[in-house]
Amino acid sequence: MSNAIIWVIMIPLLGSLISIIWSRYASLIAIISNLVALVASTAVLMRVYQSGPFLHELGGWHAGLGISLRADALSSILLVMSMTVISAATFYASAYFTDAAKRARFWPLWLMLTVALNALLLSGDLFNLYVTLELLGLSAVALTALSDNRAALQAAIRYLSIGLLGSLVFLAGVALVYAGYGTLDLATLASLVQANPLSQVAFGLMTAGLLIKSALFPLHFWLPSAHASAPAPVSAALSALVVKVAVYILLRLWVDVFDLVLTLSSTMLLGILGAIAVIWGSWQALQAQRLKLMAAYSTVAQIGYLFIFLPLIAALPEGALQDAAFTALLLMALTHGFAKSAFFLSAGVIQQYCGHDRIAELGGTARALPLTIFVISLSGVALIGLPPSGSFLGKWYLISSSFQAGQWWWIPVVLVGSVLATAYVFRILGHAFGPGESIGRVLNRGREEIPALILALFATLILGFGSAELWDLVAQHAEAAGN
Amino acid sequence: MIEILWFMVDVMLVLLLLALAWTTCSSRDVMRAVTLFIAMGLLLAIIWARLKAPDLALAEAIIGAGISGALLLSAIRDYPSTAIAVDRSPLMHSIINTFTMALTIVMSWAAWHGLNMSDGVRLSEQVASQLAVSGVSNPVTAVLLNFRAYDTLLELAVVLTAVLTVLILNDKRADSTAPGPLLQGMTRWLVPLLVVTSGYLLWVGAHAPGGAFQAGAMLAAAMILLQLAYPSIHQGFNLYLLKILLVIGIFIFVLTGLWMMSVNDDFLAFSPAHAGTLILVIETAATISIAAALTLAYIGGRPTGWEADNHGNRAMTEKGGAE
Amino acid sequence: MIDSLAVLAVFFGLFFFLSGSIGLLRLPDVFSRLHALAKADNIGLAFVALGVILLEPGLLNDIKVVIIWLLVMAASAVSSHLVARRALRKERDDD
Amino acid sequence: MISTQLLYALAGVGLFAIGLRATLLHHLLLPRLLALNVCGAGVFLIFIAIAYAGIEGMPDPVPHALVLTGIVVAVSATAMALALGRRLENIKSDAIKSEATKSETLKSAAVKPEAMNDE
Repeated sequence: MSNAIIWVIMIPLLGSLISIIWSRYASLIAIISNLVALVASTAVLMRVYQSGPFLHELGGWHAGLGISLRADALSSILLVMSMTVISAATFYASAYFTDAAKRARFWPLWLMLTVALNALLLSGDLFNLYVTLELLGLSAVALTALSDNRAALQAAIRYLSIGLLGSLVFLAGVALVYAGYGTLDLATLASLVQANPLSQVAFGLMTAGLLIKSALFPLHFWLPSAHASAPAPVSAALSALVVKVAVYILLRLWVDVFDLVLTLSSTMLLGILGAIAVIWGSWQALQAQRLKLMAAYSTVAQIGYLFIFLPLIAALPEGALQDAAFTALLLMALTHGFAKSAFFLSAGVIQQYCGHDRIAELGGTARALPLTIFVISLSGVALIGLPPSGSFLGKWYLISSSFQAGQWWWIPVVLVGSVLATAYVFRILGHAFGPGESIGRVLNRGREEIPALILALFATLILGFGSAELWDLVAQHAEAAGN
Repeated sequence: MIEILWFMVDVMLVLLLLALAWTTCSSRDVMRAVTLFIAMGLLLAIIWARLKAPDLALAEAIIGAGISGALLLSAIRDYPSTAIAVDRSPLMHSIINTFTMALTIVMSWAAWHGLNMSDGVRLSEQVASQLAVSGVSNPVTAVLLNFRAYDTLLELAVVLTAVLTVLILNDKRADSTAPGPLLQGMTRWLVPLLVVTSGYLLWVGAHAPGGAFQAGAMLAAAMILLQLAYPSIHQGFNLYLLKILLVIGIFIFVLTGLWMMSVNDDFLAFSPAHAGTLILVIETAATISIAAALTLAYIGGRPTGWEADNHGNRAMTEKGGAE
Repeated sequence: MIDSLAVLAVFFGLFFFLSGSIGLLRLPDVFSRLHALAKADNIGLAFVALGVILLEPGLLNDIKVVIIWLLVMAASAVSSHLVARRALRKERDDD
Repeated sequence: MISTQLLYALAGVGLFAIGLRATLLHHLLLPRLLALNVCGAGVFLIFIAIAYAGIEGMPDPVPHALVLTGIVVAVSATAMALALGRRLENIKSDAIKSEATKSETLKSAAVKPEAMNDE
């Protein structure tokens, strides 16, 4: 069923087109197309799980002339995660937008964002990565600007100009690669690339572009205002998926194509930037006055954790240890995806029903919105990395592999980061359970709270206990990459 | 002897281009910057023609200088002042300058390496060998609509996303004051010619420079000229039809791709026999979509009544988009 | 013989373009600049077109070149009229 | 004499650097947008310099298609940025206008309740 890889991209695209024409039924179209795409993405994952990575050569052309879509362990897992988060946020959004005009505007762009995410995760061609990055950037900016107030528009404009600059720097790297190696297909490039000055400069440019897109520490200034001022389902997708997908491309380029080019010192630089991001992001999250701003800074911190893994993977010898570190990286990314989207969705519920999301005035929300606060605490567990959650395993392997690799200095960073994370999560819960009469009666808005609950449960329980399959999937990926 | 002459022409073109780019980026008045930008777009079109890329020369002239220029010029009116103030500290100035100088040197060094490393053939032979099967004889259109058709599909999605944002954010710009009879006279002559030329460009794209994007942009230029000369021209237009025109390009592309997937089990795998006709169908739909999109982008926002749901239920009045 | 005639025509046309540009730089206000630019460039283009026709025999090309020349003349006439009209209205608003 | 390819490739790198410098320098939307377009034109010039194969030779059509896609993407990004800028300016001018009207009506009518900030 190699066509599932096409349906994953084409169903949301058709859904987006139809929702422009029949804007009255847009919510229904969006829910149906996202669910069908979710089923198709699990079909892709099952196929990869049983018979290994597979290729779909578009247009029947091969050997670099045409574009090929590639599904392997790394991309199919992230595909299923992003489709789950998108489907949950779609249910949430159908109840979240009360104003009909705004709802009619939201759906086409939301489905276009899904198309961009899926197309980017499955793409196997450098220029195609540029086009999907551009589509992702534009639809994310459009959705951020949907909340139509001054802060959102200023954040959207800064996000757009920085995003365009990142895409152009990435395209400059693609141009140099095409100049030197004469092909754009990642698979053929993997065999051609050697460590010569051209590859280093080209990969440097591509990394710089992707660092802008994934908001690593010095280049993260556009993220907090954009994620905090966007509507709740949009900031859930932005934080959980859009920044993570840029990290995915960096990983794919590095592991599959440019592994000879990368020196240990450059990964160490990325690791140090990641460490600063962890400390600085968590510290800023602690200072934040608003829930969504805190969640945005915590995203900056969590992205930092992913980059700490890079020097470890580069230093560890080929084989079981490196696979363990790689799987832990994947696990951290997945857990953060689920936990952060659950957090943003419940922050949206609080914003809508208490009229504000200022943390200091959250008194009494625990009594008024019990399920929402429970979901926030669950996702807090996953953000901190307490035992039942996937990120506990992730941080555990981070610490153990930094022992094995002899780079002990990452351990204090992880510990300080986790302590700060505990601080800012309990600050919220403290205020929420505190005295105060924000709304008189107990509210339960099933359609908005259940999706957030499911995502939070994914982050804590399913990824915590059920991550055994992840290990052999990545081991299979390692063999595929090895031979 | 000829090489030296060509080299002198090249050096002159390159110096002029860099000078125009520098003055565009460092001018202190927006109007002057946009005018210089349009001039740079036209010069770039000449450079594409010099580097034997006629398709790009057409596209740059129509889209790069024409449509972008029109968009920028009409956008200048939105801003209160046209002065450009650069409030960066001298330290920041020097950091940025040294950083860009270093990057220039590194990239030129890498570009020099890149050009020497490859034998210069890259993908051109593969394209030439498969051209006969691709259904068109213009290699650029073959790459755009057959070998890398998926890129073009996503690119149409990018255009649609951009135009959706324009429609979502603003209402239509107020109609400009009635232009003189001279412009209306010229428009009455020029618009039919533009429409015929864009049809020609669409048709000729199969075997000579041209194609969907240039034709669509030229059609949009005709619509913009019509809008300038007769501001209230679009009152009677059926908005539901306009939405369909916006979406038709990608719709036909995806349906043909899926149909081809069911016929020869690869998405967008045109069977050589009728690849030519299929590509022409897709190009026509893409031209219409691009023309509609760029015209709406120039108009600047939602035509009146765009959000009113025209499915018979007039009850849903348009509740003022922005609270 | 034909080629030397064509080169002569093109050089003659370039002379007019040069004079138009000098007029643009030297003349004081908008209206005289428009006057210089529109006239000199159109005549210059006529001679360059003549040169191109001489260099490239073939009826179809010649017709296309003439159409190009007519269109450029129409466009420059209308645009200089609009620029002049706006400059006039701006001047009337200022004083 | 350096080859035409290298001359235009270096011109492309030059354009890219000029555009990058101006993008980092300017704060306002319009100058920054022009700078981004100049930056994009520089990358496109590098692509086409790569594709060039001499006066007589057939150029490589793949970069031509890529740059055509790039030009269309650049114009749609420009259209979106201009729309965002225009919307922001409208909101700013509305705020100033409502500020002015509010100060006048402060004395007479009761102040209008703050519209609920519906995200």
